[in-house]
Amino acid sequence: MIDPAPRLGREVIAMRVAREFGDGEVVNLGIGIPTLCSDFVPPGVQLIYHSESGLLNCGPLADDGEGDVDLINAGGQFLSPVPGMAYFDSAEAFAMIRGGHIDVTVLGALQVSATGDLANWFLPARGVGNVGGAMDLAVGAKRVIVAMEHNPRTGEPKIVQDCTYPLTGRGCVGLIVTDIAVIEVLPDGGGLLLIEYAPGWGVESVQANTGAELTVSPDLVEMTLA
Amino acid sequence: MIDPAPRLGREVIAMRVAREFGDGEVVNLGIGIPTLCSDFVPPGVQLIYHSESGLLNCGPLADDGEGDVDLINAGGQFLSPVPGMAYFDSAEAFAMIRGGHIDVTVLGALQVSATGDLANWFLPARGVGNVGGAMDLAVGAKRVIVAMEHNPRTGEPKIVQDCTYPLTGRGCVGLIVTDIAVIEVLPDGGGLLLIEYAPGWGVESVQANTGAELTVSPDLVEMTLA
Amino acid sequence: MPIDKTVNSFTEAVSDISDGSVVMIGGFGGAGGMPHLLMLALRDLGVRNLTIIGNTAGIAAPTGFGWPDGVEPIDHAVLIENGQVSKVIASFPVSGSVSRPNAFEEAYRAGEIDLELVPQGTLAERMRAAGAGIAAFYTPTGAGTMLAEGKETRKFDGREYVLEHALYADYALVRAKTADTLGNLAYAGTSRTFNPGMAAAGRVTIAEVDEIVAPGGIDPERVDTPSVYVQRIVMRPPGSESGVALP
Amino acid sequence: MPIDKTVNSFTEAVSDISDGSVVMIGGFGGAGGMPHLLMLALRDLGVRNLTIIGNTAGIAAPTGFGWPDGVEPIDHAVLIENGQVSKVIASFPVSGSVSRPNAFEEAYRAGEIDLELVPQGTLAERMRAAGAGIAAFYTPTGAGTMLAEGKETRKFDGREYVLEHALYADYALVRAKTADTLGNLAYAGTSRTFNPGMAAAGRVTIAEVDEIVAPGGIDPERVDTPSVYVQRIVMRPPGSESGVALP
Repeated sequence: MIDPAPRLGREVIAMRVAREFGDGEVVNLGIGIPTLCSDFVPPGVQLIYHSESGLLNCGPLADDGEGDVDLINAGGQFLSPVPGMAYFDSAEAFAMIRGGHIDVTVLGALQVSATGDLANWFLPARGVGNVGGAMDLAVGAKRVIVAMEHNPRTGEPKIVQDCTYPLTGRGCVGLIVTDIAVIEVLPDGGGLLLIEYAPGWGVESVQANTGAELTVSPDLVEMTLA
Repeated sequence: MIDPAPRLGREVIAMRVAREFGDGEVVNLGIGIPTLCSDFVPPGVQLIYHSESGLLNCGPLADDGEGDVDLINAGGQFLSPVPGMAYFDSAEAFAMIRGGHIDVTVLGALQVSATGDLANWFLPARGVGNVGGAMDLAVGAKRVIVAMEHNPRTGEPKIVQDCTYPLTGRGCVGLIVTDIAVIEVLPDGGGLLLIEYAPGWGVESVQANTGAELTVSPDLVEMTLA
Repeated sequence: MPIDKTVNSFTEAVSDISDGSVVMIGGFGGAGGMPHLLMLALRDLGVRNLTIIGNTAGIAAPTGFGWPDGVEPIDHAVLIENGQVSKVIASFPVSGSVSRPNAFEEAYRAGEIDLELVPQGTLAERMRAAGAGIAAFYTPTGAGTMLAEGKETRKFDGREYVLEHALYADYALVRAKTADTLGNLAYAGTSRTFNPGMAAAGRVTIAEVDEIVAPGGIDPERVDTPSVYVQRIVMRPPGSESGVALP
Repeated sequence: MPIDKTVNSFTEAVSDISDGSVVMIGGFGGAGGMPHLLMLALRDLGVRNLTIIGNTAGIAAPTGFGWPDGVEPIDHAVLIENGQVSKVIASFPVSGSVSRPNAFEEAYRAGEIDLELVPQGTLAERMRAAGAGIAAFYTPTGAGTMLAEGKETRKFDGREYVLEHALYADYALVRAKTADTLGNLAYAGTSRTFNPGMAAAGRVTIAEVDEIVAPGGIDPERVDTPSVYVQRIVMRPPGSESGVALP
């Protein structure tokens, strides 16, 4: 099936995710599209960023050449400081995650299942992978948002009935934001609820690119970023 | 049986215990006679004191009226600071104990058994008691030394075949220093070895005041504090 | 909006604690590190049937533990004497002196209060487990003693360990020296003790502090309790910073 | 005698590490918080069949992770390339880029190195358990995934948890900014990460530091790793404090 309209860019996915953040929330952003979300936080919303590298609160990426090896994010990028930070060790960084003290995490995914299972760490073709903090975030954050392209370049669905890639966590995903749709994962195995589609897309075209059945929300709307 | 000679004072017990400390050791002293040991550390021996109140390294008790409510020992007494201290919380204070990072603890006792079981926290007659950090120290310190009077005022033995008071820990005591003797607890249920007696005392008079059989060390000597 | 967790009064800070709440109370037992004014506000609130969790159950009045001479102690006893407590979880619940019982011991003997006695390190570790999302852990402490009776045990490398469970609270009342408006806390000296563990284990953590500063007012290397663990902060009146001079 | 845990050279600091030792290597993966000179000394020592435990297994060379542009990374790869490592325990062992494998991945594919992959939080918690005398604990992380295969699981309050065990090392090589002669350590910024946990989990902990000060030179409130966890300290040559300029 040919796409009925262009897919959204990575920045637009990040922009849509950023509208989910509530004022004062503690947020952990994964590598890739999730990292971009910090550029689009709505005015009036102050967030506290958490990083597995052992910090709470931080500024934007440091300017080129200004990096300090003692101030990095979980992706190894250099950050700039802000007032009101806290540093701590890995045991504490993950105590915060596992203990339910992170309000929202945004993660990339290889696959998400109809029950919210997440697979995002292991490519079977490679045979070896990095788990990093993904499994901790999947079980620990109060809300897990997946931000990803709806399909890989090869076109097969990433949203599937059951994940075929090794799992990161079971039933942990709450919301999926992609370049063609926004889909809620209903609790207790209630399945997937299509709540928004990208401009020019619709129920059929999103469903055709999805490997699990979508329930259509009575409040279904075209995605806007106003 | 009438005592053959005076029993030693509390300070002398503490003095004898203090000779057990090795240079550089990390030491936790319980309340009572154990606290006195810090007054008798041999010259040339530097110790690091640990307290359950969340500190490593400290000075002597603060002078009257000089106390700071934010610098106390586990007995609630005010301490004076020294250079090279570290403050930490209770989880860390007990991680150090349980994790085997304390070289020696000196504790009081109600009873010690022939296999080194320790009972030092609960008086059945009272019906309610404080466990505090005693059970953690009993299992965690690399070496547990009991410092106590050999018999209570009522005269019955405190060193017994089996404790009748509720236990603090099993098989944890390594050395018993009393006002009439020094007794080693042999490993693996090997029993009690009398290694020193107070001036004017001897094997028979110590044994007569003890509720478990003492093996006599071939190196048995009169206690000296030179 | 700039985050600011300050509440303006001790009364307001504790106003949603209700009958039957489980409340952790910070500190070691003496004056330092104890949330005196939150306890007084909780007493004035009058809610009952509380479970209180702390190192002691209020031992300062009979013993002077950790209090300067001549200062009237304020501790858990204010709640117990007011009949608000139905259960205590503590390691050092009673006075060190048999002849000088505290309010808890009298209520316990009268059958008015239940006690769960927990070794001090296990108490601290159970709080840490709650804060860290660890459901349970195996500790050697207490193995073979009456405090392990009825508990699962298991041998690892030939040594016996006791299974202990995470200990949560509905509210944690903690005491720090300094807070920033985000809720980062720094303690003073040995007044840290149970406060960080309780802050992490409490579903709602309320911090009584000597001073509130803007973000940046606490060195980020010196934050002892990071802001994610703190929901409300409330400042003691000027002049009571020493920990003992109270209004 | 005044306690002084200083040793005078990196060579001496690692000299008793032997074939088959289990060695923790501090840091997160980038330049900060990593004991570069201890790793080089261990390489020069030449002992083999090592198990190394770290967050990564040396990912900086192919990816530049956490290293300034134009600086040649030094990390676990120096040991792996030298054929000294038979097993790795890590959460992030390989390069983030499939097309740029690190030394570990090549050795792993060649069947020369075993891997125990551990979720990052579980890795940190297993070290903390070792340091704290906790034999094992129940964590929700990894439940229902291939990293829980073969492990005991148990439900608490209807949720599945995995039993994970304490993780010890014969030696922990850590990196701090400042040590005092007693062995108290203070770290800088995000270079803390796994260093405190490893310091506590190592039977012999060796700290590579930028500066060594007299007792009192570190604020007692700011000691991140108390001295009981540290057996040896060794100072980097002046001029390499930034973490990257090496002799």
